[in-house]
Amino acid sequence: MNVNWFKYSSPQTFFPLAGALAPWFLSAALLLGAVGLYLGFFVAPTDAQQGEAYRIIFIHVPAAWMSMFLYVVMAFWAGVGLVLNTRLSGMMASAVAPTGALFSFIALWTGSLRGKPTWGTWWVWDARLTSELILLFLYFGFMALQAAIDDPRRADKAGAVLALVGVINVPIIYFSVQWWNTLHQGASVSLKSAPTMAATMFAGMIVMALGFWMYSIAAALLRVRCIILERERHADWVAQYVRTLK
Amino acid sequence: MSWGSWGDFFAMGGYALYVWGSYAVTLGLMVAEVVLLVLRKRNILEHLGRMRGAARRVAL
Amino acid sequence: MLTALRCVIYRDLLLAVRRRADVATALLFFVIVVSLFPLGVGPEANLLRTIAPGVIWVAALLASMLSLGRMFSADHADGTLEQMLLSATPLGVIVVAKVIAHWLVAGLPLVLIAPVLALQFDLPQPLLGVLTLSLLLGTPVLSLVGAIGAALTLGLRGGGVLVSLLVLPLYVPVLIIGAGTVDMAAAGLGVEAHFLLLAAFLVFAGVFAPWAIAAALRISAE
Amino acid sequence: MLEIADLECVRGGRTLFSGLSLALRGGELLRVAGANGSGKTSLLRIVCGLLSPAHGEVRWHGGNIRSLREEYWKQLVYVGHSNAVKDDLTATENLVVACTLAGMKVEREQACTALARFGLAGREALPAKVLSQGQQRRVALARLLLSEAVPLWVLDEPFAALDATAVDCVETLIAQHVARGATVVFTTHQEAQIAATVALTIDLDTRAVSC
Repeated sequence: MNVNWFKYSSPQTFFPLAGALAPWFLSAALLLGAVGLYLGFFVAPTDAQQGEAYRIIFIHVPAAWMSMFLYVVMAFWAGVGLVLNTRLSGMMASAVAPTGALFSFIALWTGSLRGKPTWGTWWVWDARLTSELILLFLYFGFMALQAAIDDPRRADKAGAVLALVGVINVPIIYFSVQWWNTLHQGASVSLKSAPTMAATMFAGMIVMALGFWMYSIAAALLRVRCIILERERHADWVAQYVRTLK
Repeated sequence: MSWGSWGDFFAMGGYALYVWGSYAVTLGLMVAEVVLLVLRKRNILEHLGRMRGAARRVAL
Repeated sequence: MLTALRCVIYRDLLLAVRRRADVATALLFFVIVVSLFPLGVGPEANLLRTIAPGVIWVAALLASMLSLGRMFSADHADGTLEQMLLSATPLGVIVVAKVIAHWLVAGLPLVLIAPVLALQFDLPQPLLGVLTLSLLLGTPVLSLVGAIGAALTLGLRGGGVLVSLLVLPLYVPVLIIGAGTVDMAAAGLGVEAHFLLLAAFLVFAGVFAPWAIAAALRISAE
Repeated sequence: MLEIADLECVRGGRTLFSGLSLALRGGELLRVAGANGSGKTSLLRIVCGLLSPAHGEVRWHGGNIRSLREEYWKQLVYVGHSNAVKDDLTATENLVVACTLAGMKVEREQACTALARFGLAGREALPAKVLSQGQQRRVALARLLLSEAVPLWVLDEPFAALDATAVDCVETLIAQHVARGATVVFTTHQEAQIAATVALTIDLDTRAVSC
């Protein structure tokens, strides 16, 4: 049974597929989220030093993972779009970017809220938080560039070059910020996750991360459908699709 | 980890503001994103419907 | 190959000399921004000494970014960029030539004047050499990475602000290591590691940036 | 030998032309005609490799130009709508730079004689911004005098902004070049009398190819 994957590479055939898959991923996200929250709140013990405040890590750490993972996914689709010159890959890259930016912002928000009870300040120049902030700027740069270019094809290609240059720089930024943090502050102030990682805590985070992943796929599929409709509005299959809805 | 009562659960050991603050914002943003996407799709379809309607009127 | 490289550098320098005002803007901007900080932060010598590297590096970053917009936009406007895209020599070589020309116009003057400004901040004598060398290694990377942003935003409205949004996050590693070099020297620690790292950034950017700039130019000129 | 196979060009969501196929051997002249906005300039830019077509490909001596790249551009001279002339450089400097980029070794004297033959005697050392639009167009076209060895010329509206004598000069230049066995593709709105053994005209509106 050789499924011709390229059948789905054209926006027209991918559109219904995305529509069918999105609800499944959304429900998977809800399910995993519920399990994760249960693990996080009702199974994981209270942390010795940070009391209950540490429970924020159940969304802070997965959100940080997702923001970096989605940037790599975005760069992957951008690279595929640049090499294979397929329109759909470019659309997928622009579909993933806003969700990645959202998770990056969530990671920053929860990170600062977690820093307040433990270190008394809303913003801690911790290595991971700082590189998360720069990652958010990279996302904004990508989205601003795509918004500034009218011609969708050029927007995809230009965004692709920026995403590829960005993805090469993310590790460099991460390590230079890491080095910068140790130089100026020493390793005392850092949002390491709770030192004694009880098994249930770790399980809670993994499940929440999977839930976030399902959510990101669902959001990307929903957004790519909108992008396909916007870009293919002149195509006759779109007119036909609109007619069937009426 | 059994909470004494629902009251203790929501108090979250005195860190209610921080824990529920971050969970509420996270959940809010994610739900907002999905809702915005659904609205965006509906707007596009309406717009396309109007465009097609206008085109058909011109053609008649 | 080399004749084309020399020709483009010669052409750009010739243009820069004939439009001396543009050359001065990057330099004057750098001097003004650096001189503003003591007014804002206060003339207290110890404080100025500690913030001197960071201030000078950030000012160098902004100054070189200021002149990025003009790197390709003039050629794009009068059609010479198309001729470069259709030239017999690979586009990467021409792009390197343009970046070198931009660095000579907007990067080197900053490096030369930085020690003078550092005196304003009462930076001790041995640190001046370290600062100048770190800028010497860092500013070419700023030009290379900045050129990617300039090529991507070619011909876009509001390009100036957009370039800064695209390029500043990519400048962060150079800024950290560059400014950090002087702090390490101030603390009396060895700085060889940081110069090697800056040199590594330069080589890394020198290898990857031309490809990205050439690709971006082909996309933008379409 | 220039081949265009099933070319399709889409600009701003609209398909300008599609299914365009054509073969041009050495010594043939192709004039691209069509109303404004019919895609003449886009076709020329696709032929040069500046613009990537939505469909189809352009082959030079059998090889796709996207893989030939510099090999193909070495054998091509493109004069577009814009004169590719820097205002601050003198006419001679502009010409020397243009030829060096195209891979030709050109001395300053050769450039001066070429400019003189094109009616710019005495104005070689003037910065281009002082010259009139017609004179700047002549500076751009003077390059053709120095690129007789280049087998493919792609000229977009070469006669625009030129006076009668300059038009004749360019027409004879093209005729000589085609006679030498080179290929010339150009667009113009004026009627051009260029003597050539094979002179094709393709009209993008009707997509008819006529001799």
